[in-house]
Amino acid sequence: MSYDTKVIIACASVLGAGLAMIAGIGPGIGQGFAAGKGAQAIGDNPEQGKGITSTMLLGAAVAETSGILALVVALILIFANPLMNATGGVLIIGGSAIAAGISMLSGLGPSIGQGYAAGKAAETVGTNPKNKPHVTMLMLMGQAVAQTTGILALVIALILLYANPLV
Amino acid sequence: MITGIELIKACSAIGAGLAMIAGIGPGIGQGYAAGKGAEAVGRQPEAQGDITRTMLLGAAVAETTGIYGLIVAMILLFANPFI
Amino acid sequence: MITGIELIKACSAIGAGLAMIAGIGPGIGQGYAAGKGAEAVGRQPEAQGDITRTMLLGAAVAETTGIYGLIVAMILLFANPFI
Amino acid sequence: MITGIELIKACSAIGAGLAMIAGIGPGIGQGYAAGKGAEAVGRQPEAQGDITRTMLLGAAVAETTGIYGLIVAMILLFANPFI
Amino acid sequence: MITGIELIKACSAIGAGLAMIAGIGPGIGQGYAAGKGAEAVGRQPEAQGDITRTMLLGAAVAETTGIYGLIVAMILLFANPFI
Amino acid sequence: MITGIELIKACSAIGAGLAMIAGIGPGIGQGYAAGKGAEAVGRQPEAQGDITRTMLLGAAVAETTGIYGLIVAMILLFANPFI
Amino acid sequence: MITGIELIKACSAIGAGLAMIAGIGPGIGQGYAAGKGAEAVGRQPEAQGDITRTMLLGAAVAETTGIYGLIVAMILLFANPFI
Amino acid sequence: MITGIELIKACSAIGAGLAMIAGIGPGIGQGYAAGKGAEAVGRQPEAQGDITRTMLLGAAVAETTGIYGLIVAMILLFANPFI
Amino acid sequence: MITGIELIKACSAIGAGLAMIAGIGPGIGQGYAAGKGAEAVGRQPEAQGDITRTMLLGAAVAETTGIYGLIVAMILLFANPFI
Amino acid sequence: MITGIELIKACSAIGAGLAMIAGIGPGIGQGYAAGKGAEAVGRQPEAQGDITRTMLLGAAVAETTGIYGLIVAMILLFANPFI
Ligand code: NA
Ligand code: NA
Ligand code: NA
Ligand code: NA
Ligand code: NA
Ligand code: NA
Ligand code: NA
Ligand code: NA
Ligand code: NA
Ligand code: NA
Repeated sequence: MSYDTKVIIACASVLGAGLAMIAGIGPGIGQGFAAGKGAQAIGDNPEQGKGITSTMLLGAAVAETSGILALVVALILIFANPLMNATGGVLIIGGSAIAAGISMLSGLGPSIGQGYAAGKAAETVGTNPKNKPHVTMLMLMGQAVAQTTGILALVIALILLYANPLV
Repeated sequence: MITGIELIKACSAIGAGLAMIAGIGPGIGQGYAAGKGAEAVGRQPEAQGDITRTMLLGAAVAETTGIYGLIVAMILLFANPFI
Repeated sequence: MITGIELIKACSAIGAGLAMIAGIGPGIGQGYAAGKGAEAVGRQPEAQGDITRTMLLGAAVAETTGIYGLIVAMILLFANPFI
Repeated sequence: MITGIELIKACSAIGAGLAMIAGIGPGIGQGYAAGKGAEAVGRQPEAQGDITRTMLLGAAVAETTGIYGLIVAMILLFANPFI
Repeated sequence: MITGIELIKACSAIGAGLAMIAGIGPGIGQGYAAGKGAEAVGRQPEAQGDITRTMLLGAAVAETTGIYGLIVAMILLFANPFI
Repeated sequence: MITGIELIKACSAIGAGLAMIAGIGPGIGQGYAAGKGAEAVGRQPEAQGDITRTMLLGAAVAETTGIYGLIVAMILLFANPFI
Repeated sequence: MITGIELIKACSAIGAGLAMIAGIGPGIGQGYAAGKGAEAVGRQPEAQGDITRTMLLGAAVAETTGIYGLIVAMILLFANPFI
Repeated sequence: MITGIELIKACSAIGAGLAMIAGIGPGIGQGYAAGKGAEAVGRQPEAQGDITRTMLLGAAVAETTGIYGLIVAMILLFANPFI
Repeated sequence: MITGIELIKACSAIGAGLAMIAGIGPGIGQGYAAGKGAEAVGRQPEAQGDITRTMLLGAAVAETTGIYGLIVAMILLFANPFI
Repeated sequence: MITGIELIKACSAIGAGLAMIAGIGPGIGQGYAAGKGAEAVGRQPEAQGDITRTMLLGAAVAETTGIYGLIVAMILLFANPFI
């Protein structure tokens, strides 16, 4: 049996899209941690509710990025796949589509870590509200550091999709 | 004879299953929030409203990637552009 | 001879199995909530009602992605749009 | 010669194995609850009844996704809609 | 020549191996319970009986999904409905 | 030419390897128990006997799913019902 | 017809994707450091310089294996010794 | 031409690699024990002997499933019953 | 036509990618050390030297398995004994 | 034409990569020990020697399964009994 090139690439792309979504484990764990710490902090310091919630949500928003990036890559694979029009070995193109999905799994890490940072920052803002600017700044700085491997994975996925040296 | 469309459908079924694995995350995270919420309510029953609200707000945020996975699975199953 | 429909069914069986793996998350999370709930009840037995209610509310929220996985598996098995 | 039905059965065996992996979650979660329960009983032996009840209630909730996995595996093995 | 039955048997061997992975969960969870139990017994040696009982009760609950995995593996190996 | 029996043996080797992955669980769990045991002995050296006993009892319970994995691997290797 | 070079390139792409998975680790670890750093700064704002320096030093150390993964991926993509 | 024995050997190499993954567990667990041991020795240097002994006893128990994995890998490599 | 050497090269690329996954461990572990180090420095700024030294010593030990993975990947890529 | 020996070599490369994944465990565990060691040294600088010794002893124990993985990978690469 021999298949049209587009069939094989489509097969690989749906598998890659499914794999990429697994990265969603990360924000789920991280933001859930932030939610728990936020709830605890508000129980302990109800008068700091606003500061705690805003810190929790800010940190959780950062933790969402890797999940969004994975979704974007999955949607690109499904609806706007640049590899569909690539010329070259079908196996290479298919392998690249799957590999783009696998690479996005890396984002699982940063989002767990960033969610942890969000939770700890929210907790700390509850107990030391006057230090909120320091806490928020360090949280964001640390989250930025934690993001790098997720960005690197996105870069590799985009290279595989748009500037594939192997094709 | 397996047609190309059938092969894509077969792979889409596996892809949909893979996408659902994302659900591990919200399950763990929201469960953590539930545990911390229960702990906090036990300590400050008078703040139950605030605690529950924050827990649910945070849990709603944590749900999103599970929904993303579900959406991608549903697209693969019911609105698959490749077939 | 393997037909395309049969290949789709075979891969749907694997996809259904994969989708269930989502269940790891609620299992861990709700178990954490159970542990925290038991701890809180031991400390404040008089708040048992509030603690249990918060624990169960949070656990219900944590169940959803496990249900999503089950739904996708059931669609693949019993309402497969590909076959 | 491998028939399509035989391929479906082969993949169903793998799907059943995959579905069981969900059991990781309840195993971890309920073990956490067990540990917290034992700790709480050591601290407040007089609340043993309440603690154990809450622990078991929460553990029952945490069991569900493991059961879902088992059900899907059993469907694949004994009530396979594809064969 | 590979027959369909032989393919089913080959995939059942893999499925049995996959099902055992569920055992990660009870192993972690019960170990956590063991650690918490040891800690609690060190603090309240006089409550050793209650602590150990609660720990073992919770650990028994945590074992179930590991057993489910074992059962599915045993079905695949010794009572395979496909062969 | 690859015979069916040889395919079964090849897949059984993979299945045996997969089954061993269960060992992650007891390794983590019992290590946790070891850490908690060491901590408790440091705090209450006079309760060393009770602490160690509880730790080992709990660790024995946590070992089971690792043993299940080993048993399934050994069945696949040395008492394979498929060959 | 699939050529050998195509197979190598296809598998190199997958290998590159797999290598990036290493990035999970630094992401989790550095996020933990960020959380602990934020907590410490909230408690001792006067030690902010020391805390930040230690956190960043530790985070730099934690980054290395993620970089190793990137290097291997880059070699597979841009300086592949196999092609 | 690939013979069946050669396929078995190829899959045994993969199976041996998979079996080693069990080593994740003891690595994490014993590292936890090491951390708790160091902490406890810092607090009660006079109990160093008891702490270290308990830590090593518990770590020995935690090693077993890693050894099981190694044994299965060695059987697959050097005493393979299939070849 | 795919030659055997080309298959070995293709699988070596995948093996190299798999080996890098080991990097998850040091990333998490060293990040934990970074967090604990930052916390400790915040509490005892006067012990910063000792804390940082211990943190870095421990982190160096934790790096080894990530290096092992890198070495195996480099062997597969640049000093492959199979080709 | 792919020979059997070449297939074995290809799968041995994958097996070697898989075996290295064991390194996740010691990486996490020893990093935990490093963090706890740094914390303990910050609290009791006068016990630095004992703390570091215990940390390194425990970390050495935690390294073993990573070494096992490396050994199996090296056997597969350089002393492969199948080729
Ligand atoms: Na980073
Ligand atoms: Na989210
Ligand atoms: Na949910
Ligand atoms: Na549940
Ligand atoms: Na259970
Ligand atoms: Na057990
Ligand atoms: Na590092
Ligand atoms: Na063990
Ligand atoms: Na190490
Ligand atoms: Na070890």
